[in-house]
Amino acid sequence: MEEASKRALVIGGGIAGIQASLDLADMGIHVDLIEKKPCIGGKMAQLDKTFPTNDCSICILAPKLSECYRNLNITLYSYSEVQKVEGIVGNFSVEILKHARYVKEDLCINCGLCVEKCPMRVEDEFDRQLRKRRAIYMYYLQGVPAIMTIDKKNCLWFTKEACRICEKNCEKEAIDFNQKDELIKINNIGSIIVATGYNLIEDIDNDILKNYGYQKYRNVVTALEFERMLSASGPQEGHIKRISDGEEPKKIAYLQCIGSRTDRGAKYCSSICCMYTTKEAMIAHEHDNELESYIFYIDMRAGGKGFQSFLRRGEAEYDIKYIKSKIAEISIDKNESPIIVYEDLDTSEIKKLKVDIVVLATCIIPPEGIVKLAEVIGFELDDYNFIKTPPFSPVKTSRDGIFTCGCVHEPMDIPRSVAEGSSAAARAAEIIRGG
Amino acid sequence: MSEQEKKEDVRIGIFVCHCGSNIGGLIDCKALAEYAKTLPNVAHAEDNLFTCSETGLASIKKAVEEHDLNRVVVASCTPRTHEPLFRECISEVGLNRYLFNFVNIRDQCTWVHMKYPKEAYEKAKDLIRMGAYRAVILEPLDTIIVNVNPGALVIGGGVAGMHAALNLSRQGFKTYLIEKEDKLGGRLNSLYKLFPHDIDASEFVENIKNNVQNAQNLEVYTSSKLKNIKGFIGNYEVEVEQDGKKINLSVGAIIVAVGASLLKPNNLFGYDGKNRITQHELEPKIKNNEINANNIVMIQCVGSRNDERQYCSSVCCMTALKNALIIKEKKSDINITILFRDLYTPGIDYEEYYKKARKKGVLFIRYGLDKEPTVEGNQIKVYNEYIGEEIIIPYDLLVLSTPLIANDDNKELAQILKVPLEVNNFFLEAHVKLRPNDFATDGIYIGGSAKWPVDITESITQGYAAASRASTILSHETIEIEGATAYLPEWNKNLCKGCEVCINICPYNAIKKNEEDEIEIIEALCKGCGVCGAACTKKAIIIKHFTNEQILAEIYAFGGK
Amino acid sequence: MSYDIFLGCVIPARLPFLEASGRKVFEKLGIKLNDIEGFSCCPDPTGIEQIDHKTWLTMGARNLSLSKRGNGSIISFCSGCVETLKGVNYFMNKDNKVKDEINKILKKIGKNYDGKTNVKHFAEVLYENLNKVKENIVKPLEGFKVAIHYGCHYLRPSEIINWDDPFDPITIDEIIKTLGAESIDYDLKMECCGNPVEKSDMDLSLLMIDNKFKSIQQSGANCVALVCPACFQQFDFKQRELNKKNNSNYKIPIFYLSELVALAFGYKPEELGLKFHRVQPKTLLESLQFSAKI
Amino acid sequence: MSVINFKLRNQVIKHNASLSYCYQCSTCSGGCPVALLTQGKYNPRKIIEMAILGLQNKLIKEPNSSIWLCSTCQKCVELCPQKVELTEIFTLLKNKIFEDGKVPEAFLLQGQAILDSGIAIPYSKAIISRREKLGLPEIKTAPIKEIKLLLKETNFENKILKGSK
Repeated sequence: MEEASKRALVIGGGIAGIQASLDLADMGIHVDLIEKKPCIGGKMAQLDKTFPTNDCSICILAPKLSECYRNLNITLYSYSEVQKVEGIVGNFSVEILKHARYVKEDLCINCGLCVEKCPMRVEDEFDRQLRKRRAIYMYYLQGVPAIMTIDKKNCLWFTKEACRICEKNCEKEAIDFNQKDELIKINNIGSIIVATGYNLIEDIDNDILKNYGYQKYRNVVTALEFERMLSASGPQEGHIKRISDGEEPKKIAYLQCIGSRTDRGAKYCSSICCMYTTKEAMIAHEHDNELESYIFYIDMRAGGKGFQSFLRRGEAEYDIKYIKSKIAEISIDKNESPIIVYEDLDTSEIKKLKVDIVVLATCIIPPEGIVKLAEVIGFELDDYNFIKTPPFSPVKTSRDGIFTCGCVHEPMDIPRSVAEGSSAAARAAEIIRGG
Repeated sequence: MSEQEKKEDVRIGIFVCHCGSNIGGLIDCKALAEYAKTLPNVAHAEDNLFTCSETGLASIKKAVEEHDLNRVVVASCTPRTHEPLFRECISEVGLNRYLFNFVNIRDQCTWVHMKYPKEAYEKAKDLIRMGAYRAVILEPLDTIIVNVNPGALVIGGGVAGMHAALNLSRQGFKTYLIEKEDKLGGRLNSLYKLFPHDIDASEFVENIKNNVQNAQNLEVYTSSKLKNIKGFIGNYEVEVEQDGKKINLSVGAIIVAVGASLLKPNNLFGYDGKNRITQHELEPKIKNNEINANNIVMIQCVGSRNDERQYCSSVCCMTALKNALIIKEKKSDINITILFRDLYTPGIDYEEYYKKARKKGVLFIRYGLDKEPTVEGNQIKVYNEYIGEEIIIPYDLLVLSTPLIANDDNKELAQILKVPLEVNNFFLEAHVKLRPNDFATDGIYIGGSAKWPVDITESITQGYAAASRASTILSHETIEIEGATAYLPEWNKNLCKGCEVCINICPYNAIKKNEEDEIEIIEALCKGCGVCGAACTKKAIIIKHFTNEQILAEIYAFGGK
Repeated sequence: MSYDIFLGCVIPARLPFLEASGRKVFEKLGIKLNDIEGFSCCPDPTGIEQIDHKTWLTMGARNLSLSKRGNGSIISFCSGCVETLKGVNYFMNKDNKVKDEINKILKKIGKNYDGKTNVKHFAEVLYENLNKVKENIVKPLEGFKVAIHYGCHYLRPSEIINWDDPFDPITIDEIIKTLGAESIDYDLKMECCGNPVEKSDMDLSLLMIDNKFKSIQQSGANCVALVCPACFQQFDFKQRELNKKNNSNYKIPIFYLSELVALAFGYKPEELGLKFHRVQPKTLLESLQFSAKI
Repeated sequence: MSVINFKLRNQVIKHNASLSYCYQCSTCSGGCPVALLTQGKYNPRKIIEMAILGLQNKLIKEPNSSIWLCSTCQKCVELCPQKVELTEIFTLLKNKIFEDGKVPEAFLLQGQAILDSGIAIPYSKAIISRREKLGLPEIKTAPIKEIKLLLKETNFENKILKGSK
C-alpha cells in the first residue's frame, strides 16, 4: 500500500474544526482548514458568554483563532468551499473553490477606511440582522483572517457599475474588482474531517415560530439574536434594549424547545438550550440586578459537568424562575410587550404573564449545504440530514477516512464539540500515520 | 549586567484592551492609554477594542517596529488564557518572549469592582503603573528544551482507556495500558445490552478486547496499580505494581481513564437487593430471564441531584429506559412505571429512545425533590404534581437508578499524579470549556467517567480525545517548556546552608541534592510556582521572571506614587 | 358542476333564511345543488359524537352512502356537518376494521358505504371558484368592515378538515376582500364562540361570546361574517341575552357568508330573509346604501 | 389518594395510542380558551394525566366531570407537540360516561330527539311555512324506522334509556 500522505483536510472553522486542526497541526500533520464564511470562529464567535463558567466566549476563542492563523502546519482557506473529492482513504485529492473577496489578502491591513466610506447599508448576518453593515466589511470585529471582504451581491460596483469609493480610499491599494473565484486542488490528503456545524430553525422558512409571533412582534427574539444583544461587540453594545422602543427590559421570558422535541418540527432534543438559556438569564441579570427572568421548560436537561450547580445558582443568585410549562402562543399589548399564557402546575391555574422581551430557544438543525457536501464527499446522512455515525463510533462517517465532529452530526455543547474535535483528529492521525 | 537594565534604553509599549465592554464598558480605556503615556520609559501607548484579535496583534507588531519598543505591556483580561498568545506575538517581531508583562485589569479589576467604576479606574491606573515599572527590569529568558519519550501510559482499561490506548498504539506510540481489575472492560463487563442500539455488551467488549490484544505497540497490565511517578512532560518514570511485583515504565505522556463507580443505595427506598434492587443488579436478571414481576417501578435520581450530591449522573435515564424497553420486549404486558424528575435524553437517538419507551407503554410520573416517593410495603406512594395529589402504585419489583460516583481511590491517584479533583472527587480538567481532556499539568490527560459521568459513546469520544491531546506531545522529538523557573545561581550557592526547606516544600519534586550535597533544581520539573524562593531563608533561590527586584519594583510603583 | 346538498338540522329547521341565501349564491354561480331524500342528522360532532362515537360513525356513514348523483360529492352550509362527514370519512378510511364494523351495521338496513364520498364546506367551494364569484359581483360591499369568525370546525382538526391553516387561515378573508368588503383583524379572531359548551355551562358559553364581542367592538368592525349555524346562533341570539344580563348594548349585525355574497351579487335584503336575524342589520345596510326594505 | 389503574390506562391507549406520548408539557392547558376562562377548572392536561394513570373514579365515576366543558374547538389537538389526539381521547372517555349513564341532560335530550325523529331539531309548523315563504323546497328526512334500527344496533337506544333513568 502506498504510504499515506501527511496532510489532513478539515472542513469548517467553528470550535470543533478548530480543535481538530490545532491537534493535528500540533502532531506535526499539515492541515488544510476550509471555512465557507469570510472568517473562522463559527457560532461560538457569536456568543456572548459560555456556560457553565460564564467565560467571555470570544475572549477564550480568540487565542485559538490566532493559533489557527499562525500555526505553520495549518493552511487556512477562508471564504472557500469544497467542490470535489476524489480518491480513497489515505489518499484523497480535493478541489476547493475560493471565493473572490475582491480584496488582496496580502495587502489589506484591516484599517477600516474602506468600510467608513462605503455608502451601502446591508443587513449584518453575523449580528443576526440586528444591525447594518457595509458592502465591504469585516465579517466580525475579531475575525480571523482580519481581512475585508466585498459582498458582491450588494456592492454598487457589481450591481450598478458605480462607486468604487473603497478603491479610491484604500491606501494599500488592496481592492481588486477583477479578482476571480479560484479553484485550488490539494493532493495527498490522508483523511478528511467534516465539522460544518449547524443552523437554527429560524434560518429556514417554517411555521413553528409563527405561533410565537417571531418576526411579527419585535420584542420576540431568538436566543442567538439575544446573544448578540448581550454581546459587548454586538448591535446594542452590551446594553440590553427592547427592539421596539429601546427601553431596558425588566422582565424576560425564555421559552424552551421551540421547534424541538415535537412532532411538528424536529423530534430530537436540541441538547444545549436548557443551559444556554440559564446562562443568558444570568448575564441579563448582571446587566440589571432587578431584572426578572422566567424560563419555561419541559425537562431541564443539565447532565454536564457543573450544570446542576449552575441551575441552582441561577435560581438562588440570579432570581431565575423555572416554570415547567410549554407555551402555546404569544400575543402582545399596546406597548408591544409580549403576553404569555401558561399553566402554573402548582396550582393548575392559567396565568398571564406580561414581559418585556421573549427569547426563543430555537432548535438546532443541520447546516445549510450538508446535502450537497454529503454527495460531494460521499457519506450518509440520517433522517434529519445530520451526518450519520455508526453505533459507538462517534466521529466516524459511513465513508472510510472521513470523520466528523461537532453539531453537524448531532446537537451538542462546546466541551463535547471540543472533545470530538480532538477525537476526530486522533482518528485522522491513525490513518495518516498508517495505523 | 544586561543592557536592558539601563533605563535610557528601555522603550515600553502599553496596550490597553477594552475587551469589548468587559473593561471598556466600565472604565475609560482611552484615558488609561493616555495615562500610560505619562509613565517613565513608555515610548508608546494605545487602546484597542480587542488586543487579542488579529487586528490587535498586528497593531502590537506595528508599534514594536515603528517605535522601536523593547518591552510590551498588555493591560487586559488574564494571563491564564492570553499570555502565551502575546508572548508569541512579540517573539514574532524579534523580542524575547519574556519581555512581555501582563497587567490584569479585567478579572482582577473591572469584573470584581463592577459596581465601582471610579475606583476601578483608579485601580487600573495603579496596576498599569506597576506593570510598567516591572517591565523596565524584565529580563530575556530562554525556554528549556527537553527530549520526549514517544511512549504513553493509559491508566484504566475500561472503554475510554482501551480506545485511547488503541489509538495511540495505532499512531505508532509505544503504549502501556494498566487496569486494576484482573481483566479489561471496566463496567462494560457487568452490563447486558447497551443503549441506544441495544447492542450486546459482552460482544461489544470482547471485540474491543480482541483489538487491544492484537494491537502492536500495546502492552496490557491487568491487576495493576500506579504506585509512583517521577519526571515531567515527555519524560515520566512510572512505577506500576502488578500482583505485588514492581514494573518500571518510561513514557512521555499519561492518560487517566479510571472511570467511576456506582452508588450503593443503602438506606434508600428500602433497598434490600431482593425485590428492591439497583438498575445494575437488574441487568443480569433480565439477561438470565429472571424477571417474574408484573408491576415494576423504577425510581430515578436515587442519591443524586440532591443537596448531598448535586449533579445529574446523565446515564441513568437512558439505562432505565433501556432496561424497561428490553423487559417490555420480552413480555409486553408487564407494567413498568418510571418515576423521574427531569428526563435526561438529549440529542437525536436518546430522545427517540425515550419516545420508543412511551410507545411501548412505559408509564412516566414526575416527582419533585421536595416530595420524594415513599415505599410502603408492596406499594409506592408518589405525589403527582400533574394532578396535585398522591398516587399509589403497586409494585413487585422496585428498581433504583443510582448515580455514578467518583472512585474511592481517585484521591490517591490524584496525589501521585499531582492533579486536582473537583468537589465530588471527579478529576478536574484544565478548562471546562476549551480543554475538556487536558489537565492543567502538561503531559497528563483525562477522558471518560473519571472526569464526569458519561455514557459509552462519549467515553469513546473522550478516550480518543485524550489520545489526541497526548499525541500532540508524543509526536515531537523535543518540546519547549517554560523558562520562568526557580534558579540557584552560581553566585548564590554560598548563601545556601543546605536546610532543605525548598526540597520539602516543592510540590513538583523539582529540587534535590546532588552528589556534592548541593541543592539542584531540575528546571524541566519546575513550574515556577515560587514557593521555594519565598521559603528560602537565605534568599539564595531566585525565581526567574518573578525576581525580588521585579516584584519590589511593582510594590514601589504602587506605594511610591 | 354539481353537489348533493347536505342541509343538516339547524339551518333548514331553525335558520332557513341562511339556506335561502346559500341556494341563491350557488344558483348564480351555476353550481347545481341536488336535493337528496333521506338524510338524517349528520350527527352533531359536539353532541352525539361526544356521547357515542359508534352511533356517530354509523349515522354519518349512512348519510354519506346516500350521495350518488353528484358523483359522490356533498356540499354543506354547516361547519358541524362538514366536520362530521369529513371525520367519518377519515376514521373509516384510516382503519379497515372500523369500516367493516360500520358496514356490518349498515347492512342491516341494506346499505354500504365505501368511504369515497367527497365532502366540501360551501366556503371551500366559494374559495375554489373565487374568479366566478368576482365575475358575478354587481354591488361591491364597500363600507362593510367585517370581523370574520372562522369558527373551530371549519378549520380543525386540520388532519380531518384538510383545508386552510388551522391557526392562520386566509380563505374567508380572501372571499370577503373579493366582495369589496374590508376584513378587520381583532384579538380574539381565532377564539371559539362558545356555542358547544352551552350544553354543559351556559354562563361559560355566554362569557366566551361576550369576550368575542368586546374584542370585535374594539376593532372597529361594523359587522360579523361567519360560516356555521351554531356560531350564527351564538352570535345572533346571545347579544340580547348579554345585554339583558350585563347591561351591555351589543347591536352587531351578524351575516352568514352566503348572505354577504348574495348582497354583492345584487340580491335584495328582503329576498334573503334578513329580517329574520335577531340583530337587525337594517341600520347598517341603510348607511351603506343598501335597500332599506328588509 | 388514587390507585393507578393499568386496565383503564391500557384500554385508552389501545383505543388511541397517542395518549402514551403525552409528556405533560401543558401546551394544551396554556392554549385552551376554556381553561383560561374557568381558571383551570377545566384542564385538558389534567384530564389526560388522569387517563394516563387510568384514574377510573375521577374520569368516569365522578358526576359533573369537568370533561363536559370541552368546547371541542380542537386547539389543543393542533398545538400538541406530541400530536396527542386529546379531543378523541376525551370523546372516548365521555362515551364511557354515557355507557355509565352519567351525561349532562342536554346531551340526552339531543340523543332522544335523534332517537325519535332521526334529526336533532324537528320541523315546526311555523318553520315549514317560513320555508315556503322563502321559496325553499320541502325536506324529506330519513325514514325513522331505518334510523331506529341502526340505533338499536349501536346500542344507542339502551344507553339513552339508561341515562334517562
